Amino acid sequence: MSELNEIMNPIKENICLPEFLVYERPDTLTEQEFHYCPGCGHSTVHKLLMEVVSEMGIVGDTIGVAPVGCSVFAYHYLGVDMQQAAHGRACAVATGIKRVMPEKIVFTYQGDGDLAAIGTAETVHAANRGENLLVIFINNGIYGMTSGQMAPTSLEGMVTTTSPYGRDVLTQGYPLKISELLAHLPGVYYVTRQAVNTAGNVRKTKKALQRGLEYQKKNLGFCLVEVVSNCPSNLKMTPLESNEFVANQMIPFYPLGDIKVPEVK
Amino acid sequence: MGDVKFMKGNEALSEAMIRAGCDAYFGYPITPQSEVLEYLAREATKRTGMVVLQAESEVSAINMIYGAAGCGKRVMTTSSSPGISLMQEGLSYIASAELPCLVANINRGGPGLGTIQPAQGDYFQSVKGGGHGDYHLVVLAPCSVQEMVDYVKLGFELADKYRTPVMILADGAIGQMMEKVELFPQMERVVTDYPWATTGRPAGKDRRYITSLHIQPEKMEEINHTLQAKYKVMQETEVRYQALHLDDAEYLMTGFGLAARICIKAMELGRAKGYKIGMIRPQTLFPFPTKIYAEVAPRIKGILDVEMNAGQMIEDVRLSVEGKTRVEFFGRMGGMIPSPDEILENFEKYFIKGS
Amino acid sequence: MAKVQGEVIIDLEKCKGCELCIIACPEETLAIANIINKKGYRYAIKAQDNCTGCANCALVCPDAVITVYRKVEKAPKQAV
Amino acid sequence: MLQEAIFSGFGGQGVLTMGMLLGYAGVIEDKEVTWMPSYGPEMRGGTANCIAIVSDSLISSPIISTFDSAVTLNQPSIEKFEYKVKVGGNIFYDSSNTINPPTREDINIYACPVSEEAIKLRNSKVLNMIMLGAFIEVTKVVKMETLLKALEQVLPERYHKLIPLNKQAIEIGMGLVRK
Repeated sequence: MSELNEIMNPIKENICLPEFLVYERPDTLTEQEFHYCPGCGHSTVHKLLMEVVSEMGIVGDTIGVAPVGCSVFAYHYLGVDMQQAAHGRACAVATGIKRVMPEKIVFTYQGDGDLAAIGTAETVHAANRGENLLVIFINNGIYGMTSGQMAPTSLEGMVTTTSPYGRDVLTQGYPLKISELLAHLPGVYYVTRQAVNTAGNVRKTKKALQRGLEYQKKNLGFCLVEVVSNCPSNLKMTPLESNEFVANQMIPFYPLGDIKVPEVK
Repeated sequence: MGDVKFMKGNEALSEAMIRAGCDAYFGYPITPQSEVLEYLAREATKRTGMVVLQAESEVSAINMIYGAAGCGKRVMTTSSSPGISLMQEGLSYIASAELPCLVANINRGGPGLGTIQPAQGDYFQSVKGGGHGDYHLVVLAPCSVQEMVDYVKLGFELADKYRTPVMILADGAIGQMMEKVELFPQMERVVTDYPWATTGRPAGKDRRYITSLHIQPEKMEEINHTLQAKYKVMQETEVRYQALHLDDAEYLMTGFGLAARICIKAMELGRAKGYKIGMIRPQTLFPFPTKIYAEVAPRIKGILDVEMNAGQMIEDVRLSVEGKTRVEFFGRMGGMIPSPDEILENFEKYFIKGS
Repeated sequence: MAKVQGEVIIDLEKCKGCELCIIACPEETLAIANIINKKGYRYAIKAQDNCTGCANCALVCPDAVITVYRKVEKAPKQAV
Repeated sequence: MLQEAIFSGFGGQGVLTMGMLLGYAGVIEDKEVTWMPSYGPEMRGGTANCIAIVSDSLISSPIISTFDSAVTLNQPSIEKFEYKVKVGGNIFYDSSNTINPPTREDINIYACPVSEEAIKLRNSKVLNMIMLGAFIEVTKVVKMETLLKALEQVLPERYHKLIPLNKQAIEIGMGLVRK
């Protein structure tokens, strides 16, 4: 505990007892502090994923694949065995892992550039082969790592550094709904779109991640959890404003909820 | 003694892969090496339980290799020139992350889509790195179907020993031709518990990760030093070559793979005419057998380098001899194969008639 | 009625002051500090002692710096 | 013993198979063998050819410019390879449908009416086996029995009933050049 923490956090000894603990940082996250900008949804999803892995007791059975993009360093934070993949190739790398270690739980963690632009082929084909993977897709509609260029998922009219007059769909194409696209494939078992802009949505996202991993445990096929997220720095907004952007602009175009749900038997 | 069979180069390579206890193959069909995936699809899984998967592209295949190699498995892919070009990104990552794997390039004529006929135009992209950054692959150059088999075993051994990608650089002719071949017996598929492999975080220990990203330049330089040190050891200990008639040679012919075998015939024809020709055939193109060329150079009148390209290995030959002897070139390109007669004619043109 | 007492502990040195927790808190327990931590962020602090331990703040906290406790005491039965 | 041969003809005449069978037989007799097809677009229509080398010692180049023997099953093949036969070497051609037969005087020319003989056997597909019979009778590269063993190896079980026919074809071929 640092000095600041000691001074500012007087601990109520009658409440702060292990039996009354309702939330703490999951031990599956490493000690490393997130490099993400304040308010970034990436870290929220990292945290949720590690909560689920911890709760399911699969830390030793899980292998993750980090993408290229803002979350390239995911392996510094997620306390499971990880591989860092070339840009867009996470689903291929994950296929390689899963095929030789089918008993393990394998996930990829990818942004919209990695998954829906440069890695579209890898994503579509892994999905179509019905690879038993959980693909976590963070859609914030913009390129974060390279600072604010247009993503395939950027909204129509959205101003980015490479669409300075707003995305013109006639020349720059339409925002890509990758989840809907993949949901059509027979190898795909579960597709859902969630968000992390409110506490309620965070809860639902966690549940979705849990479902994805549980389906994988049963080898039911390809699972995709899309998380509509924010990018305060590149949207040039405060974190709160960026979450409002998510609620008012992103979610209307990328509606939340399950897109492909397994039939209940 | 193992089984003796009459086999196609590509099939022998595939059979060797199965017998070497390979855990997984990921690949994409391309002429002239499509038999590999076909053979494995037919034989491998049912015999050893090996994973065989047809990827959607070479880009994907090499990244599947990355993933599986990262789990400490014995893995291999094959392709031909345009496909190998697509794999260069992945190979750079694999070299940097220090993962062991084996890649075979059944070289065809290029550039571009080129032809489906045999060529050796991928020497540069094989031995000089190929992808981005400072790295090398160990490059083995078979000249016969037998060596296609032998180098699969050797390739896996070197890959494991140095945690490095190894490439078998053959060509369409070696892939397609049939020869007598002795196969080594089936090896066990071994599960090796590498401390670096991502197989699920061991209880009570820290998680492992495989990456080629080191954002601190100091750290990245350190990684580079590690790689370079490894390459230096290879240059000292892993050089392999075949030499013929070096004792009385006044001239040398040199080449690798199929071109070298044709040279041997040309050398025989030349010796029958009284020319004292010797021969050096590098079996490892990286590490390159620099020393033997340097040793022979001062006492010979010239070297004819023969390749099925515009002259690529010749650069390494010239660097090796350091100007101490003449090095001339004869090559055919784009899928054309030089004949022994042509080679001898060129030898005579440079060293007999012209001298 | 049961008495609910909550408590949040924020790792102030790791807080990036994104304020998501402040908005997420239904009780308006949290506020942003006027001073900065070592990272240079104005961090979130507890401004009121009315936390119920609902953990919304911790759920939305991207940096996982909030720990939450919740103590539920059954109120002793009182004579009517 | 070293026999460097080229087998050439139209695609579909089974010229690649002739060389390949020779290779299998060579291995059975513990000889060194190499078989190199000319593949690719050439395989479709036009001429197809393959080089087969059988030797008692290690074979250097699988690619050669001149041959001990050329087996030519069509006119273009004769034109292409007659002058690549070494002095004293052999050329075999299908005399049933050749307009311009080989003319060199420094090589042995074997005119074999293999198409006619195949028709007599009511199976045009065995034309190559007849020619192969002629080839081994002259060159003595492998024994006929070995060739039949090779056939057994190569042919899937369900085609083994065709082996007697092939044997007959080989014998006819041998007879053609014995006369």
